[in-house]
Amino acid sequence: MSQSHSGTEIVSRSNSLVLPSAEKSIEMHRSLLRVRMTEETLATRYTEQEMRTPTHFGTGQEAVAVGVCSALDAGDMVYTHHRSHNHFIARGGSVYELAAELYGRIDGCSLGRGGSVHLTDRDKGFMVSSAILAETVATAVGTALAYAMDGEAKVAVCFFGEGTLDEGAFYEAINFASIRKLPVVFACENNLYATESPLSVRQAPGSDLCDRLRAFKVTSERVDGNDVAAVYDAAVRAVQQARSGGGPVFLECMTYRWREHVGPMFDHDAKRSYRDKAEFDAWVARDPVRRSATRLIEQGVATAAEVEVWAAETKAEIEATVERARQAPWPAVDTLFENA
Amino acid sequence: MSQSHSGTEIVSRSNSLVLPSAEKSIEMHRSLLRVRMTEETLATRYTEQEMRTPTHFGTGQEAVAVGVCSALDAGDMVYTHHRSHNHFIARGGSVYELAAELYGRIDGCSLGRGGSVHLTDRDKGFMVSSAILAETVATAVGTALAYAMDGEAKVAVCFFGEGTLDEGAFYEAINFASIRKLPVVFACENNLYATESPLSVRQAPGSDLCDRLRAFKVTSERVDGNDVAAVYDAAVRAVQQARSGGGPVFLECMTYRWREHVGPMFDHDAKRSYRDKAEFDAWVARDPVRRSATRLIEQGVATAAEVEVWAAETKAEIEATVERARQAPWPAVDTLFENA
Amino acid sequence: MRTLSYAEAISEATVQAMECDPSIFVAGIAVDYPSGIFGTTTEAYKRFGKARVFDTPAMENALTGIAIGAAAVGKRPVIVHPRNDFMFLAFDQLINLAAKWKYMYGGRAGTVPIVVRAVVGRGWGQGATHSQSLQAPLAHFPGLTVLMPTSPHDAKGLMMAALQHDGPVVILEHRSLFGLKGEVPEEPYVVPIGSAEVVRPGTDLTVVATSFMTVEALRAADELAKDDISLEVIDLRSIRPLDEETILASLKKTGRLIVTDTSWEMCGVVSEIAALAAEKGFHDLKAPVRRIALPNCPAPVSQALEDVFYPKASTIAKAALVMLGRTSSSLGEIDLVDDFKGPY
Amino acid sequence: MRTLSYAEAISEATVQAMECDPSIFVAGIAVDYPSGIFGTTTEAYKRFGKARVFDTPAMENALTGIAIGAAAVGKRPVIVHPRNDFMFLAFDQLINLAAKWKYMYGGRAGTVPIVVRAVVGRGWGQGATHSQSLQAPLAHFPGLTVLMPTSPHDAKGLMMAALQHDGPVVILEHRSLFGLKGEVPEEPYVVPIGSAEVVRPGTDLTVVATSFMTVEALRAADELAKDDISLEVIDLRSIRPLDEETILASLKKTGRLIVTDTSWEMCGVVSEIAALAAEKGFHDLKAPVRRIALPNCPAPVSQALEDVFYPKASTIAKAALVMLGRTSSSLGEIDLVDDFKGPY
Ligand SMILES: Cc1ncc(C[n+]2csc(CCOP(=O)(O)OP(=O)(O)O)c2C)c(N)n1
Ligand SMILES: Cc1ncc(C[n+]2csc(CCOP(=O)(O)OP(=O)(O)O)c2C)c(N)n1
Ligand SMILES: [Mg+2]
Ligand SMILES: [Mg+2]
Repeated sequence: MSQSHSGTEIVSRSNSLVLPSAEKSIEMHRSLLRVRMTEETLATRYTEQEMRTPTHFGTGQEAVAVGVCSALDAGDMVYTHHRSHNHFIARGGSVYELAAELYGRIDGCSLGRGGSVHLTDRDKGFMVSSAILAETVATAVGTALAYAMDGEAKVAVCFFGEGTLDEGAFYEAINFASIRKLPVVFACENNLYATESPLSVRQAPGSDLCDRLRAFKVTSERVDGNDVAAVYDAAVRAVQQARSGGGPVFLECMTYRWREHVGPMFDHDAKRSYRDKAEFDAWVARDPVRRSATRLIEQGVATAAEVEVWAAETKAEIEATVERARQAPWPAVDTLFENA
Repeated sequence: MSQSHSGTEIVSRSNSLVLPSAEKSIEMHRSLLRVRMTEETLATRYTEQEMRTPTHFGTGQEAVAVGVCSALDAGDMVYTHHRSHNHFIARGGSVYELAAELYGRIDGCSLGRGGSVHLTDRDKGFMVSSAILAETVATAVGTALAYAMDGEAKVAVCFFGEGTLDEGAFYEAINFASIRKLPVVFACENNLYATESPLSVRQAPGSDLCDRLRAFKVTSERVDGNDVAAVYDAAVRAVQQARSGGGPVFLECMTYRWREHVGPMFDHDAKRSYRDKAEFDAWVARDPVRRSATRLIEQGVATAAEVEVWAAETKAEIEATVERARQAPWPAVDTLFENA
Repeated sequence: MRTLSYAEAISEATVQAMECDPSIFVAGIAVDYPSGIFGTTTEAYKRFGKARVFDTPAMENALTGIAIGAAAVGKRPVIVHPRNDFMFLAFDQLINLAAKWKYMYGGRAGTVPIVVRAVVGRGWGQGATHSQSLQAPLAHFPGLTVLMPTSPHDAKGLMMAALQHDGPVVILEHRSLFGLKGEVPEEPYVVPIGSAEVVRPGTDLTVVATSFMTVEALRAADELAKDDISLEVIDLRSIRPLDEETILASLKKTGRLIVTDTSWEMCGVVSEIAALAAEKGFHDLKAPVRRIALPNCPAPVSQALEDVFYPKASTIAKAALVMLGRTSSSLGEIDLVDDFKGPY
Repeated sequence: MRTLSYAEAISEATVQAMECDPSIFVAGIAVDYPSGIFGTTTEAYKRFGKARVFDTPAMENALTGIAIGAAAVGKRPVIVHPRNDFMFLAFDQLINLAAKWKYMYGGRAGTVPIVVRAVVGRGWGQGATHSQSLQAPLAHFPGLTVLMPTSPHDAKGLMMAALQHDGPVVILEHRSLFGLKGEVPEEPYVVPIGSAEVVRPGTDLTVVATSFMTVEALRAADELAKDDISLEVIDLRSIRPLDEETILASLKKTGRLIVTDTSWEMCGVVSEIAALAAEKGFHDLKAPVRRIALPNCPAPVSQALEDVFYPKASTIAKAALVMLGRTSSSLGEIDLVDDFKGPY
């Protein structure tokens, strides 16, 4: 592959990183656990064929969602794309409502109408996810425009994959945000693939996505997307710039998806050959959850035992929650036209 | 205006320019005259209300069309946008067929079906113009793809205004051309306005369109679009790179439209206030046709008298041609469904 | 009552609504130009300035998404396409997102009350890509309200209604109507969405028409009245939702139906109304329904071809005569003369 | 005769056409994956390699323009949208350029023979933006040929026809059909564009169906046959051009018409056929036409709602019984069980 950022060599400020406070670090780690365990539980249950909705799991990419969401205020608004669970949970969305949505139950966050790719939790500051590439970039810009018009110190955030930069609609939206210096943060999760297409199919050799944004006069930064502290650090600065009228910021968070593009399996199990095992292993070795745990322990912020208890607690709670969602009632058929 | 390239200060290689041969210079000048006189004649007759088709005149921008088309081979293929007459004529399209098209006559290049914004002359290597911004950028890339697949040493060219860079579709097309190193030249006529909107509405302060293209790994160059020799020089290099497999090239030709956006009038006569007279005058002082004439004379390639004779001859011939087109027959009404 | 042009009526509705509702803003190419979309946005720009009426880059897709995102947090954006043909570029945002927003998020993400104004062209060599009329595809998908006001009165009343509606609304404004004058009340008022209007009562035959074709239909009705033929003309006004009742009631009375629209026939509005008649008005129908729409080719530019391309009053009148088995003495001089002066 | 699946039939048509015609290439997201769009492009990729079967970035708009530009100089591009819902992003190139190319350049710019394949979804919680069916808007505008093959036989024959056609063709392939088996001749052949097929002759009532709804209609016909009710089922196959003759001939025979389609009703294919009946088949109609299409809301995800959202064999059968004033003993157990196993 001729891309500049193939494997794991990432331009990152990790070395010079000012680490978050102990409290924040713990909070973020517990959020990482919640995101990871939710996704793992859902992936496991997904194979039971009871969640009937195409689902894009985010395992391996948790640090982006958690790092960025941890830098937001309650009044800010998050948009995202098809691979949306991480952002939903990191933003405080309910595991129960997410699971119920996947099961198609009335308790789903979208009342069973939306499925995995159409989540919402406005009250938590998570507007929507959507299944069409690049669609929510413009909507996030529109929300930021509204904030700017009203002089509100709020920020809109849009998460998306690097595949969104293949779509023209993206450039229209970021150009307008840049012209108007809108309070919006573009959080790109560059996981090197769009479905099974590597960067080399979609970008000229030597491409640098940050350069594209800079050409539109958008502040841009590449970050180690598997280091929650690094993402948080960059996000705090980005949100601060956006909120204070400094204009939009693009964060290119380098990360990797562990599972297949859509569905709960691992490539190897699904006999998919577009990524090689060595690449996969290198990225799993950079597991954002484990890295966060290791750092907590190394820094003396938490003990190994504590970290394990949190993980076990989270897992148990989520498994119970998902099971409860599975038992939630179906939408009544006579509500088919509700909200039509 | 906060743009980097407002008025007439243009990054150009004019100083170090290697001038074309005497023969080429004369050929280009005569082409400039043909383009200019055609447009002037059409604009004058347009007010008679017999050409019933919305028309975007290209007066003032002739050097881009002539400079680029002069660098092409017969087998190359040109596409363009709504402001298309210059390119049609510079590419060797028939004045008679153009005028007949505007008059809605059967002898029109598109049989009176297309109007000013839908011209064609395939045999001359002018595929089509189209009225929707950015539409023909992708088609030019598609033609270049076909050439590349067949190993043909042909080049596709697309002319468009800087407004096309406001549309997302543009970035999809240039990205693909770049990935595949396709033989296509993107000839942007940056005339500082889209309809009546200045660059400041459409680009962040300090924007540089060449930078955008470079971020997609497309070779880019800004040229003095009112200097036919400078455009020709850049176009020769661009076409050479594209033809030899070096990938696409973007030429940003800085120029200015003299008349209103659509229609034959001058802003002042039409009581339009979006551009000021001083800006207009400064650009008219850089008249590409006069500059070409002056250079021919200064270099001793032609005498002032010769240049005047060419102009008079061209004018007379074109006026007669346009009048002949006016007298051409209408399409028969029973051919309404032809080519449907 | 006071008379306004269609353009002035839209302008007045916009200004009055913006006065009451600070969440409304207007965005799109050229909305803050002195020419202000046929003068429809000029006054709003004068009153509210660039903060609420602003020009944008040509970015049909993003503009629509931006409107949706602003609407999602409480704004009421009005976006304008100087040609509705450009709106194809925004179909993803319009149909995949705006139209489905309320439903597919279970109502939990609220609604996105955007108003999309878009201009329909006709004639003067505007050609194949500047003269289409997109109501049919827009109305096909549940979730969008699609309006086509014909009179200045309805232009104001439906614009006001759109600006109070809780979901996305597309208003298609026919370019040939902007100069049309008519009585328009000064105070703010609403024409209910989803209501057609019998603009001319009659007994022999029902003509259901949209937008500029209503003008043509009325002209046909005037003409045929001279021969004691009585056409009932219904101005559809709202394509989606459709006012089935008004159409079916008229059919019950006349038993004969001509449908005419500014777009093509196949999967078009004319077919929708004809299908309604075949399904729910069947027992009232005395004769086959007749659809009058654009011929099956793109719009040509040449005036010679435009003349035969566009259906007009005489087309409707002749069809009515055939359907009624009647003849007329005077027919043939009733068509509108296009006196538009270029340049565009 | 030999049996192939719908997916295999498309694959075979592609390979055979590519063998004869070196100008054909296939481009789009995932066409060169091992999974190759339900296996329809896998074999072509194996045979012809990346030079003629290649993956592209997600760029629906440009991809279409690129296909047009390649076609303009002699190529026959096949582009593929894994979901037809993504095609909204390409509507400008498809409708404003490809559809009008031949006409608006007076035939002097030649034709642009592109083939656009796009997949229609249904069920399994694919939801509002991955289960639409865009035939109606595409067919509304003159210039596009719109095909919806139902059987493996027609999938091959119409693909071959599309690859010889001189203008742009959109083929909508229903995801639920890819596994359907049927007899498919080995040698290359063409199913004529613009021809519907009577897939089951009958005398009591005509069902005109598209795509997967033909499968449902046939199932309904099987069931009603047990009660000696004879449905004639017409598989439309070609939406534009429309085979009016076959429909009107059937109507003449049965006098009763149900129309069913994979999309919505308003300005949809069901309305087009109903309008045809009201205009040209009126004197043969013995009863009101009945349209069976999607209910007026976006597609929900929950299985409980999907069950009532999608019209099916029983919906058609029940409508037929009502229209004929008949009852049936066995109805209710005839609907297809969706046995698809995730993940998607
Ligand atoms: C407009 C559009 N085109 C194509 C698709 C199909 N599609 C779904 S996900 C995907 C890849 C997205 O890749 P990326 O944006 O990098 O996100 P990732 O899946 O890697 O997280 C594609 C092409 C789509 N959803 N929308
Ligand atoms: C998709 C689309 N949006 C809007 C328009 C309306 N429009 C026609 S020309 C024009 C401005 C074009 O400016 P530019 O590309 O700079 O070319 P110029 O007219 O300056 O030569 C616009 C916005 C259009 N034709 N197509
Ligand atoms: Mg990706
Ligand atoms: Mg310009």
